[in-house]
Amino acid sequence: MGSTTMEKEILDQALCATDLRVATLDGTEILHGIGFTLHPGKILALVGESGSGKTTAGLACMGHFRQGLKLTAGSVVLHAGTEGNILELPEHKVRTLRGKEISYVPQDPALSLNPAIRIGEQIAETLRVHRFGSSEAERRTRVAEVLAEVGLANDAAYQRRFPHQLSGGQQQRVGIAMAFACRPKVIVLDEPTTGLDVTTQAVVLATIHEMAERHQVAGLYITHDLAVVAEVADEVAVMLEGDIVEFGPTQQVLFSPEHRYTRKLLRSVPDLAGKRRVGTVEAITGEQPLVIPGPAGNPDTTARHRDLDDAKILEGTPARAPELDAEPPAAAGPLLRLSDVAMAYGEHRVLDGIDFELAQGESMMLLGESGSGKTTLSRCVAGLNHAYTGSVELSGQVLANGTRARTAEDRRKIQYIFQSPFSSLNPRRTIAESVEVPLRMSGVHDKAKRRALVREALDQVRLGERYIDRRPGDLSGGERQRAAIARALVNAPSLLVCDEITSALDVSVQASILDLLRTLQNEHGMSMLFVTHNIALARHISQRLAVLQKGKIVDIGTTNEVLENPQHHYTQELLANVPTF
Amino acid sequence: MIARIIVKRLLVSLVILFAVSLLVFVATLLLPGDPAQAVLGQQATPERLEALREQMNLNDPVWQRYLSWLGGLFTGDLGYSAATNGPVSELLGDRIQASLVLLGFASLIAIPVGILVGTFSALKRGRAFDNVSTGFSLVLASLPEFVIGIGLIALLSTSVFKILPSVTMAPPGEPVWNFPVQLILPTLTLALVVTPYIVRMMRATMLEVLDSGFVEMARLKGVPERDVILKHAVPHALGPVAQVIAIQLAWMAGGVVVIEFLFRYPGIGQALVDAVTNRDVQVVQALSIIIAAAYIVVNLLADLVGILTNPKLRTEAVK
Amino acid sequence: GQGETAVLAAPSGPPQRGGKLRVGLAGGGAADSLDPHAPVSTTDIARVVNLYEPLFYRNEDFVLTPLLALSAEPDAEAKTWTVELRPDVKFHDGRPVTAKDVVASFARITNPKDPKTAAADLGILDEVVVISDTVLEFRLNTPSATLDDSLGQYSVGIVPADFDIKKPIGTGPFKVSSFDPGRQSVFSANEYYWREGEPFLDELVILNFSDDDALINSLLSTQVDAIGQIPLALLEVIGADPRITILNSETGAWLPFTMRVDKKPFDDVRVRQAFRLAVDREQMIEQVLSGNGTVGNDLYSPFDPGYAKNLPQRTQDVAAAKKLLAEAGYPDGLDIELVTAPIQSGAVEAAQVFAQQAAASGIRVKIRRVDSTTFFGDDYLSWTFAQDFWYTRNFLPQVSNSSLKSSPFNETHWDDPEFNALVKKAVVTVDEAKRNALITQAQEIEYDRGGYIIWGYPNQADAFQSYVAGLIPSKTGLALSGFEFRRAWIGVSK
Amino acid sequence: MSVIESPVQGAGEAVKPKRIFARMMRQRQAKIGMALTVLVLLVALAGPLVLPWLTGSTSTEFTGRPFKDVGVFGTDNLGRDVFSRFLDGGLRLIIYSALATLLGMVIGVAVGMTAAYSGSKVDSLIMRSNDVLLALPQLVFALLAITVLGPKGWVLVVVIGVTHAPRVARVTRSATSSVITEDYIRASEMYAVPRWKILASEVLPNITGPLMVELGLRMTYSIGFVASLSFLGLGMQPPTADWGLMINENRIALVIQPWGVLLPVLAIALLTVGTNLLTDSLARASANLNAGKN
Ligand SMILES: Nc1ncnc2c1ncn2[C@@H]1O[C@H](COP(=O)(O)OP(=O)(O)OP(=O)(O)O)[C@@H](O)[C@H]1O
Ligand SMILES: Nc1ncnc2c1ncn2[C@@H]1O[C@H](COP(=O)(O)OP(=O)(O)OP(=O)(O)O)[C@@H](O)[C@H]1O
Ligand SMILES: [Mg+2]
Ligand SMILES: [Mg+2]
Repeated sequence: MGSTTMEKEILDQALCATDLRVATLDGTEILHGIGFTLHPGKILALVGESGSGKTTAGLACMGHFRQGLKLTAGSVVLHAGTEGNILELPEHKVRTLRGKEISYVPQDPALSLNPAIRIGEQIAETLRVHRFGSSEAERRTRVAEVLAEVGLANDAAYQRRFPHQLSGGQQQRVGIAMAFACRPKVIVLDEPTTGLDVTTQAVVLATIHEMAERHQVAGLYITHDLAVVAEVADEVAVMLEGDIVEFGPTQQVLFSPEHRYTRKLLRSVPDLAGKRRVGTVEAITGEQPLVIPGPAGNPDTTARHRDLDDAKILEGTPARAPELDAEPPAAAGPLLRLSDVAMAYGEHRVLDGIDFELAQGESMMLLGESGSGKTTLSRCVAGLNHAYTGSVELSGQVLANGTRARTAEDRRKIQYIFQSPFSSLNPRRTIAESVEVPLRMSGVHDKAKRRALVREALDQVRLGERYIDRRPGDLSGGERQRAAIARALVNAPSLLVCDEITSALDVSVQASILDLLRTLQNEHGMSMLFVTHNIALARHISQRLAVLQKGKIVDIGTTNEVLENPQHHYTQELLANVPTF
Repeated sequence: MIARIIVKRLLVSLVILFAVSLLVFVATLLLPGDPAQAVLGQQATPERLEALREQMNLNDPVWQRYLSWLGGLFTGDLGYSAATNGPVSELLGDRIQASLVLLGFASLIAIPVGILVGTFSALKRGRAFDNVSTGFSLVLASLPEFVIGIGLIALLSTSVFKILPSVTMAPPGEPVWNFPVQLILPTLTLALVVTPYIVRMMRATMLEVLDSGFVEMARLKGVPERDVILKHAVPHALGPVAQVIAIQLAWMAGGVVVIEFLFRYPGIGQALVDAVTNRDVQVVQALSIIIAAAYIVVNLLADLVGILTNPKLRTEAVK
Repeated sequence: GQGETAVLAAPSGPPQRGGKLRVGLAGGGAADSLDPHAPVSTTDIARVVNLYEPLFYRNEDFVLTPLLALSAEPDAEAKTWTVELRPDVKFHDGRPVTAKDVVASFARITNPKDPKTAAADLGILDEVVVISDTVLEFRLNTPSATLDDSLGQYSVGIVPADFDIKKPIGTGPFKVSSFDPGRQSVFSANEYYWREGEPFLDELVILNFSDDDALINSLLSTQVDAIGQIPLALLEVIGADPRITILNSETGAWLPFTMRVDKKPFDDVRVRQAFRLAVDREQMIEQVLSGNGTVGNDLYSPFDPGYAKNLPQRTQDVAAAKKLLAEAGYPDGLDIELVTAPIQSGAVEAAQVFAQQAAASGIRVKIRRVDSTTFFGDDYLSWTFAQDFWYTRNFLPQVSNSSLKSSPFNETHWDDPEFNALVKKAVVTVDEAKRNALITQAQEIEYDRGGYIIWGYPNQADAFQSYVAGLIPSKTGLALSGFEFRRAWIGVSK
Repeated sequence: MSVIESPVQGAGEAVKPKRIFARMMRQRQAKIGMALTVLVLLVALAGPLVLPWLTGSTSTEFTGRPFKDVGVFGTDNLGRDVFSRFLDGGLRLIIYSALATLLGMVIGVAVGMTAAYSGSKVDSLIMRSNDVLLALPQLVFALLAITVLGPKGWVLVVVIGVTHAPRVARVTRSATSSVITEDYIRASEMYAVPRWKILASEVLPNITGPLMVELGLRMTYSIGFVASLSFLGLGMQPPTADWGLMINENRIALVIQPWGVLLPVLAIALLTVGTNLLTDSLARASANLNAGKN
């Protein structure tokens, strides 16, 4: 590159961070000297799994370090250095820059908006402290303007709302409005769409994109969602344990990754088309080509080698469990049948006449946006909600409503796995103690026998001997979820109800869990009700797909049928909003 | 909306008060000794005793006595004091006033001081001021109140500096606040007893609030530190602190006997001990109800503060 | 008016007129009253003494002295007493005291529907008859040679015939300005008072305290001018303050342990004797009273002319006590519960000292401390082993209060035929020497077999600011010169 | 580097009590608190054993006139050796306070957990009754109970314990209701584990943090309450040596012979400061553990 381009680049840059090193107060380094440059009107995505230091890096750009962290080296310079290294400025000087020159959109708007102050006032406050505009009236106008820009209503009544009177997506847009209020040059967005459903996410992403473009703002977009990266980012930096391991234009990083970690990360991302195989075990949803398409549709050879290697390793694994063939599922009628299941919390009808059947050995995905009643429905099946009406039949027998009213055998057959592995295992008990509870309750009194069964179940979920006496606190999220699955498996159930069991986990962990479930289905012919709001998983786990909206099943059929020919406009909208790359 | 919440809490409070009245009535029935005998003393003749029993309705069935007492409460008739041979309200009127004065002055000192010191402590977390104030409040909170009182008397009244009167002595009929100098020591003692709790709660809540996302966000917005604290942090700490203050106030209303003893303060605490030892049943009952009512009122006030500082409670439907 | 200008030396010279005396006293409560005939608490007594006057009174040397009477003479068989009233005595409202008022006063005291404190003592009184404007006859149903003593109690003050408790009127040196039960009373000088020049004070304020500490603190911080009854242990220290003067009076008041002679184990006289021998009286005085008291010999009424001085002083004798107990069937000692209450300063302390001393003789005392109301409650007079407190009294009045079957406060359930006979005879014996001889004999019986353990007579110690003058020691056991504030005066204008 | 599933995830929620304890003891104030508490406990426990060997007199023997400078710390209101009484006077206070605290905790925890676990109707019934007890003036309750039943040890323990219970119940309930929504409770429900067992083995271990804090607070309060009752003459029976009683007996002589008051006051203050420090650092330790949750 010539020197002119270099200069142009320097003039072009909105923020330049170099050699950022951050450590905890007791000396553990969290960022090991990372650096990046932001350009006006461009968005740099910072990706990496949880705990890799993304937030820390983003906040460092603001000259802010969380309690317990300190900067050990590095500089952050704003547009060509007029302010010098902002990390060396005194606190009150940095304050004058924050919100004005460089602003921040937090991960969780629910926590970051002051619950006691009206949203209009919160935006106006930013304007006021930075003396934006010459009069209060002018600032009021700006508040209305910026609210409109993010696509919110901007009348006085709306501005007088409190944060809790807005939905999550609206809260997040208020956060964005606040960040853009003073027309900053740089904006740091910390996972602004995590926790939002796809439809809302699409709107928020569009807003961000448009705002950055229109005002020529440089953006640092922190996320772990690669699909989102493909939507918004111009450049991508991949972080791993405090280091940037790969950096480049979006297209290059996503479609011809160089670093092994990036490739692994990419491979874990499920796609709606089901073209990539997530994990190593085949799903029984149909054959998938082991191909990851490059930017121009050319096979990506680097990745391919790895996958082919993986496939080789798996050659010994049979596609289906042999006994499954021996015992045709249709013979005994459906394993599970729901007829006219309905449920209401007080006035609020959450389930409204649900009917469906599930055959033995079949896996069905239950899809729906947040609040559509997925959890409620799956808990009715598991007997955790007993206030429902209608009937749930297992192998032709109507089940009692609550678990306590069901027989031990019924309880054994249906097992439920909770969404959050951080909450479903008692932190004070060892894994073995938690896993053996179902055995204890179904009358296995022999301690040695219980231990043996527990060990077997842990083996099934690929958690070895060494986990048996640990406590959940010593396990990663993925490991915990495996332990929770082991608890469900220990009694050899015939139906597994999984309620968004991967949504709290990183993509790579999600991949391994999906792997595990597929193996179980293959080997033991277990039926599965897989609840999720992530439609991209559909082809990776289930043969059938049911779409739930406002307590009603609006679309049901085989996965292919529904995905290719959605009947209900809600399903169509969902499909349209799924970010892909 | 607020009105509805308040009305609902008021109703619940009334029910609680009613239950308290029942409990108090039953409990006082258990007091040994004959109230009539207690009034008339040893030499009383059986006829006199009988006459007084009749006069005090001691011969009626229990439930009837309860109902008439309860009825009296509603009409402001607190009953009849065995000790003074007069209406309880007459006996207690001045004392309630005196207690309220003490309580008022003490909280006037304790609440602002507690909130200020607590806030500063939280802001200067880990620094000298914080350590000193945390240490002080810890020690003060650990000392029984009479120890603090005795210490102050020795220091300011009788031994080291002889500058303040050690006991309260208003002539009859004159309210205590006519003698402000005499109020200093009891007020100070009470304030010293109460302040540490407020300091500690304020500090803890402030620490939590200062760590919260919206305070961090306010800083990231460039809001000056002073505004961050005054506008964003402090209002959030007030709700929980109001609860602690309420508990402390309620305790002050009924639990300052020791302090009243020490300073000969003419409040209800002393009247209570007196009434129990004299078996002055109706006074005990009246005082219990008054103290319970005070407890309920301050708690209601604290809830109100909680509701006012939390728009979520303010705007959401009554649960 | 904090008395900053007060001189440190005690005032001397002729009494000065004017000023206000603020007196702090422990005790009293919401039940306080101004009833002349039913004083209960110490503060009641202080008020009664200053508002009302009986016909006779016990002066500071415990000598019976005429007050509203000039004289009282019994007839030969002591069945009728003739009392001559002091002339020119006026009530607070200026009306003269007449014989009719005296009759009404005694009618009020002995009203069978509402008998007052002295009613039991005056049970012998048949009627009071007006002879002339200043002469009355007290006619008795039973002869009594000591009626004048009964007329000399503070609870038999003379009040007008139309006395109303709401407007309390008497002949005392002070009259009521305001009264707040359990808090304080304000009295002002009685301009009609019959004693020349008295009272010297313009105003007297009596304040109730429920706590000794507060009481002493109020004196030290000059919020009161005088306080009654300070803990004897603090005497020296408080006296060491140059601003404060101590009034230390020997008294005949007593703080006995009471053993019920009709109940096990005290129904055996040897047990009673053993208990009496178990006490180290000197140590009692030392520990309980810090040395401020006189050793007792298990006898009351030390100032009675008939007091049995001849009896040997009983001292601690552990061996003898053990022997007596063994003889009574307690070779291994015995367990006993002692009921005590803060009925008087020193009571609970005495109980503890006794418990410690008695252990040596094999008497294992378990102290049960109750509050005063419980103590004087339903079980009062039926405790097997307890305590009590009595002010100074002469023998016969004391006996009629506590040592006869008919006595209202016979804590020991004492009912000894020989003793009764002697007392009965003494009561009607007008000749003083003979009567005293009989009293001595009766006391010897008490000494041998009685149910009281009388280990000593505590001093009465009061303290006041040095600028207060006119207060002198009094043997009555009542605080602060027997509460006779008529003679008190303030030495320096404050 | 290649490990995807590296266990980087937060250290997770509170784990073994042992860890809390270790974390707690790492703080300076916990060490001070421990030292103070142990010191006072040692005096209280060993005190009665070294009598009269150490001081030359038992706690009820007379060594001189009241309030004199005889012996190390002088004499008390009855002329007994203050030091001997001090050494003999801590144990009962501490035992009573501990028992009262324990009683209050047991009742409060049981009631609070039951309320939170039973949900809506039962919950509001229990909590409203709790409010009634809270509104009932404690002192009235204590005075009445002691007047009716006499100032016996068990009465003190029960009275104080019972006044603690509603407060403990409140704290327990709020702690429980945040645990009760956790999925591992639902999981136990799913396996039809008996309700009492869920409370005992799933809920209880997870609310020990706030409960320990409450325990410390209640202990402090118990000590103060027992001492105050003695101060008002309603606590221990004489001639028992007892710190609270000593303060009451000797406070009139605070100026001339302060040791009779100072020693017990100091001991009580040190003990409460000590337990408070421990409690505080315990709270901090468990807060730190929870902070690592994210
Ligand atoms: N205040 C702190 N004190 C000590 N360690 C911290 C602190 N904040 C974060 N860490 C540690 O620093 C590392 C990076 O944290 P950071 O929040 O930057 O990660 P992240 O990539 O944003 O993760 P996530 O995707 O979960 O938000 C983590 O291991 C975390 O445990
Ligand atoms: N205990 C409850 N009381 C009242 N309403 C409830 C309760 N639990 C759930 N709801 C409501 O029922 C509806 C369906 O909830 P459910 O948890 O089944 O949704 P979901 O589809 O699982 O959503 P998500 O994707 O957010 O988990 C929501 O509107 C929710 O607010
Ligand atoms: Mg983050
Ligand atoms: Mg759900």
